[in-house]
Amino acid sequence: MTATSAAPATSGAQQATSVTMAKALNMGLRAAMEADPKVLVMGEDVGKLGGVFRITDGLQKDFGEHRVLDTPLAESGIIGTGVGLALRGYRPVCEIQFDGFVFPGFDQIISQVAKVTYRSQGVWSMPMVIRIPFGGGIGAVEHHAESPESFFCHIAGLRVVSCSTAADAYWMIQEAIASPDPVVFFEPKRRYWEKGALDTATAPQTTFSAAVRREGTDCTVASYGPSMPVLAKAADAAAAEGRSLEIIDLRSLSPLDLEPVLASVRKTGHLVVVSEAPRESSITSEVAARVTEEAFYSLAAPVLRVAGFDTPYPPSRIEEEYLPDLDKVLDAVDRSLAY
Amino acid sequence: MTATSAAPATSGAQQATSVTMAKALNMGLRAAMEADPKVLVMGEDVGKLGGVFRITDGLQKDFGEHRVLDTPLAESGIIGTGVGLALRGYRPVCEIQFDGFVFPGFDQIISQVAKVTYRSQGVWSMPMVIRIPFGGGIGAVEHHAESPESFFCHIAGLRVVSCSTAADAYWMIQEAIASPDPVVFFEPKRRYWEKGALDTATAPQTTFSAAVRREGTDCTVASYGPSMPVLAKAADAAAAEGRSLEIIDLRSLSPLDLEPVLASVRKTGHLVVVSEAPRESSITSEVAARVTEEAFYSLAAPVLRVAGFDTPYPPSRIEEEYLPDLDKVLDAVDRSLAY
Amino acid sequence: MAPERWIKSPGADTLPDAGPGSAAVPSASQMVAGLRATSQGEGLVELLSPEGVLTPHPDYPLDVTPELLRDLYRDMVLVRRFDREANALQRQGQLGIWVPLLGQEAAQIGAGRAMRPQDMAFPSYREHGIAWCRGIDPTELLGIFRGTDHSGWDPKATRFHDYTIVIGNQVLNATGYAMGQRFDGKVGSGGPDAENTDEATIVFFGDGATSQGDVHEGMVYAAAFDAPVVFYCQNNQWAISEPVEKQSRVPLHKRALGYGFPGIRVDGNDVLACLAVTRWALDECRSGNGPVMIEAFTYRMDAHTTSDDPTRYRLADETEAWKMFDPIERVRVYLTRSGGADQAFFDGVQAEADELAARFRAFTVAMPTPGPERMFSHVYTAPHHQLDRQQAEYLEYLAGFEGDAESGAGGTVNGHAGATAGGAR
Amino acid sequence: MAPERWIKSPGADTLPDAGPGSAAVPSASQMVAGLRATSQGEGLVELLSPEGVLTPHPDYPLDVTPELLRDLYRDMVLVRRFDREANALQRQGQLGIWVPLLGQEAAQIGAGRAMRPQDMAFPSYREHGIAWCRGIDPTELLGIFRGTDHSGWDPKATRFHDYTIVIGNQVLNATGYAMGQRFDGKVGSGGPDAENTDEATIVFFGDGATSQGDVHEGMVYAAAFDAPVVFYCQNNQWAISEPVEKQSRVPLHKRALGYGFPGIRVDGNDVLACLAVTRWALDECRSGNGPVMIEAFTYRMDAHTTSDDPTRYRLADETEAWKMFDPIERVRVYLTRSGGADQAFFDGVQAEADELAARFRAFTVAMPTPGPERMFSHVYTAPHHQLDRQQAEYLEYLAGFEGDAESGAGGTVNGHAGATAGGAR
Ligand SMILES: Cc1ncc(C[n+]2csc(CCOP(=O)(O)OP(=O)(O)O)c2C)c(N)n1
Ligand SMILES: Cc1ncc(C[n+]2csc(CCOP(=O)(O)OP(=O)(O)O)c2C)c(N)n1
Ligand SMILES: [Mg+2]
Ligand SMILES: [Mg+2]
Repeated sequence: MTATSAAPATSGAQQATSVTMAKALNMGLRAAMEADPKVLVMGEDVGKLGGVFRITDGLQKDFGEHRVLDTPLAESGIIGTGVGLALRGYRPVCEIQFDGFVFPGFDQIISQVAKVTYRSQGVWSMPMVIRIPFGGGIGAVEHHAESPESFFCHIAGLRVVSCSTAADAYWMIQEAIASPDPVVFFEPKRRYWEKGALDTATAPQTTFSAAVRREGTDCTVASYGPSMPVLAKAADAAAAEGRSLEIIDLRSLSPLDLEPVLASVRKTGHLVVVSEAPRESSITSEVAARVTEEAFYSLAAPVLRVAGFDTPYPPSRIEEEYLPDLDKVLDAVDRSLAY
Repeated sequence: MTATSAAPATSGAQQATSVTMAKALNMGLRAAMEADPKVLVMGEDVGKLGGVFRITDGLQKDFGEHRVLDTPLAESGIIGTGVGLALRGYRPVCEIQFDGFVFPGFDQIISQVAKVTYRSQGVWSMPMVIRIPFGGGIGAVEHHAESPESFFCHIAGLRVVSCSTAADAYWMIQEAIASPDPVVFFEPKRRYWEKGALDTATAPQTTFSAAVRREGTDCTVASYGPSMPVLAKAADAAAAEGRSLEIIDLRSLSPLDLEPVLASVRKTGHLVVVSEAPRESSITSEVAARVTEEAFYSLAAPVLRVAGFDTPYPPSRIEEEYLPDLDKVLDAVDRSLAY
Repeated sequence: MAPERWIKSPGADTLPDAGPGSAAVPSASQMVAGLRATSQGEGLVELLSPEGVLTPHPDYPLDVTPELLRDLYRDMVLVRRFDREANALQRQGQLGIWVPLLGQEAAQIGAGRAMRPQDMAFPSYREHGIAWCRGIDPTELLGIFRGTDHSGWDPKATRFHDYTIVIGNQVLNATGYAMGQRFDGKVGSGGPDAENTDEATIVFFGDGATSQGDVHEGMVYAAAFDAPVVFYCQNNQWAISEPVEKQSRVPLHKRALGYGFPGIRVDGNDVLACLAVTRWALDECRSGNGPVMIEAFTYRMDAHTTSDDPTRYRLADETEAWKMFDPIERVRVYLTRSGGADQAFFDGVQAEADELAARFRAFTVAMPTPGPERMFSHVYTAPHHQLDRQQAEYLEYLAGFEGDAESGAGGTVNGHAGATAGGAR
Repeated sequence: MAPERWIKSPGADTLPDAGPGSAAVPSASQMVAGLRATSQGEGLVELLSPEGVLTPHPDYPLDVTPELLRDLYRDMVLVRRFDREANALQRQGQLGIWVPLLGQEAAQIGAGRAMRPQDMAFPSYREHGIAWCRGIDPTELLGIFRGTDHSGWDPKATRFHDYTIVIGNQVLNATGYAMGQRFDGKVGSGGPDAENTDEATIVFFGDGATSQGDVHEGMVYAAAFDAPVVFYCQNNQWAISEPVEKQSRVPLHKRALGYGFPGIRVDGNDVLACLAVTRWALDECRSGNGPVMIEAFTYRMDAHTTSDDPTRYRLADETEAWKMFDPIERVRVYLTRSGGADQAFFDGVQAEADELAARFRAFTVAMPTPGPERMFSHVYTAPHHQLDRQQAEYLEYLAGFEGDAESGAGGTVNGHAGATAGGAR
């Protein structure tokens, strides 16, 4: 279940051969559509516009209007008709335009997408992907900067993943589309335009697993998606101060791939979990609880969390106050090591 | 924030003066409607039928059709029009017929109910109560036995509570209705017909706080709602084996009232958290994470969880397998004490 | 042109005048509100009147043979028989709950028999008659109601989807499936054997369901994508305790006008009309002119479910009135009058019904309870390490009880697991 | 009677034939799909033609005085002026985003001026013209778009609710508010001064929004509870990149037929028609005959927002064509021809517009950024111990930075908090 990826979160940003995460997702979708004629892309404005983030740019032009569907403006409709298309043998890739707009489709996700297979005792599989650009830091208005991943981690029947590099974006979206189970795919919109190295030749065995991004000995710091570059910076800053951080990209939020985290904690004795999501009853709560259950005697300090506050997402002019940043991560590391 | 209630979860079940939780809720609603003409009850079948559980029995007859509204069959409509009624100065008490049917209203809850006050910088308050009969153990079909409380604990702007006794039901529903903030009120449907002592004369200071139901010294066991009677039985069984359990009813799930739990853990060094909700990214994850953060050195063992499995709610013939029960709780206590 | 106006009949308004007590004793007029609100409005399609008079319909031709009538009669009698048996079984504690179709036999058999083998159906939770027409044995319905599982037939092979309990969900799922039929080139193909190869979908929902956002979105998507789907609304006048007028001011089939596709109201207690209209609608969809909405105007003769108590919200008068429109009786009368069937036939169907009921009952009481592993199976199609581990740990935990006399798997026994420290004791 | 059928014009179907490349070069016909799909259909209500010809309407009487025309003209010019200024400010990095109303001035000023002081409005996010009519200073709109807050005016005092971004949500909220107006006895009271005391609600949404379940449920609830709410749909032909035909086969106002209340299509670029029809609709609601739906047929002349690039999905031809229907120009022409205004008036309005723009700009650049405590304020109305603690801990953490030269509150600086063990360094 474990893959150790050499690719650091932001390396290759200056390489000529590198691509943006947005481009990598577009390439991954294209590859999946070429490989399987049953793969459909559907959502609001995914056609001529190519989506508001251009992730589906050019796909309707090349695959036609019956494989890239501009849907009416209704998210329950996107998910609910996607369920029917999946029952018919298609592999719908549903785009939710922004994190805050998945909720009209929440009922179909929890009542049908997640339960159809269980209800039918396996007669139906549900090969659907729900793509959600998520997280803050883009100076947007309300409902455009949320981190709803914890809701989906609490829903049995779904798989939840998030990519943090261009290479992962390319491979993970393809692995998600190939999955016979529904996958909620969280894309860190703030990182869409950051570049990373991409080698399309050699496919990794799996990308739905935690990846150790940097080895270290003093404290383990784990996160996913938009915060990974923050962790990379923190590791550099800490190194400058003579502290060695082990950086882990969870990638699979549900199910959690905890082995690499546990192995790391047995080594460092300290764990800080980072996420933009509000703290209460969240993915960070789960990581803290599980790691404590399974590595109790290894922990020299409680698992500390750097997370969003338990408030609605604030106005964008003060969103930096809300978001995990270098200082907050280093402060948490300090507090952990001070135990 | 702390109240120590003498009322044990199931005592008084044989008393003549006792009432069922269903009756206590009905009495509490009636008292609130008599006290404030702005209090409305709305939902599916809450009128002549009195709700499928008869919690609103007789209210339409006595308060009229414009205070007890049979709504069209649409939950987003129940919540969304409830928001508008609250803006107009009413205090809507919205009934969701069963736990599994709150999700069509999820978007209105997260996007409007929870955010209207923040968005308007306090111009609007949102005095809405959303009543949800929840939990399993009643031999029902799919979608009628779920425990969705963790979703709501993750939503900033909401308060989440659950009652476990007739007395609490009576007082908590009134405290919820009096709250200027939205309250999601979880009613353990399996316990509706269990009786408990009710003294309507003396109002407690607050019921939105954790209550120590039984003092003990060896291990703390915390839960809420439907599992409280299980904890009471466990404490008896443990006592027979010479083990002293401290039983805590969380009552307020968001915000958590942790002081009584922390005080207890400092005494016992052991904590088991019990809930029917699936385990992943849940209320039990949060309790485990928070208690470990705040009482790390007091814990002789990791916080252990007895929770629902990470599956959809199973067919009712095997729901006993799924539900926390006496054995599972005692087993967790054993495992904790064996650390 | 002047806008159509909506002016409330004076006095009809109970608000805000309605004070305490207004809802004390439901009046008959309140109680038959459901009928009042919808029995107005022109153009109810009917072929066989309650009195058993057959009148062909110009728009919905149907070749009414004695064989056809006998088959439909038999279907309705058998379906009603096992429905009543299930109700009885629930009363005797053999089922956790039952959802009766009593009164809706014609609405369901007519629609079910209009389907072609290649068509797909998405039911709600009351469509036992449609299940019957799709070749599902009635005993396969029992798992849901006895609580041994969440479904019980092969929805793919039978082209009859699992029951959907969350009101309205299936309407969007059906629309998506129908979109897929179209994308597959199975609609309006103009192929040689099109009527046997081209496909359509039909989705079933109730009068109350029409208020749900999902039903609206299903109609929006179906119109936008020209999906070959028939929206079949069984207006049985009640959504548990709420009469249909709580959901709509106007007949429900008029909703279709707002989306730009046909909406037809059919006498839901007339099996011939339901058959003819549904066949027409499915063929419209099949040939590319979908979607179509049908409102089958019928009545829920029994309680909402065995858990419900209709005496709290509707008058016996109302139910009595509807008995005169019984869907089976009018066919029996016509068959007798027209000589389409003799007493031997009716006796034969009765005997067959009794056999079915006996087999149904015997099956029910013998149904096995699944083991704990069912809880973990089919949550995912691919392996899932976290769930596999939860299952392994739980089975190991259960194993700790073995040999413990008092205990059984998952029972709430007092002696507990020996698989742990507790085992020392 | 024979059912209305929906038969696709042959060849219109691009599916499933549409293969790769089919969507390569959008044809003009594809591009004006939105117009095509909706400009058909009879009964567009118009009082002042694009050419500036005034024709009274029998059903929607309006006393058209020079004063009225001058006021409406002024409103539209001023609103357009600050809308353009906001667009420019965004381009210059002073606003994070702007949502232009260009082209919809008449639809909004007409509706806004039809409202009485006691009426309540629920906007979407583009209703700057309605805000203007409710007496909200344009600068109060800026907080949302500069990102200093999520709203900026007093929604209770102005009876203009906060902007709602989640498409469709506000339609249900407005319906609930209108139900409350009725429960309060403020509808059809028959009181002496009813037109000044009885109330109505108006809710604004777009053509795309009509597909959302919430909009449907709002109409269902409004009909069921006779709520005094006007559903005002600004059909500006586009939902970002999707033409209205992706949402509906038929004109949107026809949706009202399915619910049993009036649906009216008005020329949304004719401020007089919008005023007359909206006033009629609000009064219908006020007097107890609500709800009413209005489709204002207009056009989004600019991008969806400043983040959007319309050249990717619609042709300049289309926008050019609509310039001939400009809502302001026709009023100017009529005022000039009819002698209702002289050059001095027009110059005066222009000068006033420039002043407003200057004040608007000056205000924008001077807007303060809130402190970190805003993040925690007003999440709840009552005290909340958990949040109070999070705020206290965070402010203490920030205090740890004080005196740290490089740092600022919450900045991503390299030196970090001294409030903790880290402070040792
Ligand atoms: C979303 C949702 N809300 C509430 C319920 C509870 N419920 C079950 S059946 C029913 C009434 C349905 O009425 P109708 O649509 O007319 O169908 P009928 O039962 O009459 O066939 C309700 C409210 C549900 N199953 N799903
Ligand atoms: C529930 C939801 N889904 C998606 C969006 C993203 N979005 C913002 S505006 C818009 C198009 C709205 O079109 P329309 O209703 O016609 O209003 P207009 O913008 O044209 O005024 C979309 C899809 C949203 N805000 N809310
Ligand atoms: Mg019904
Ligand atoms: Mg629009």
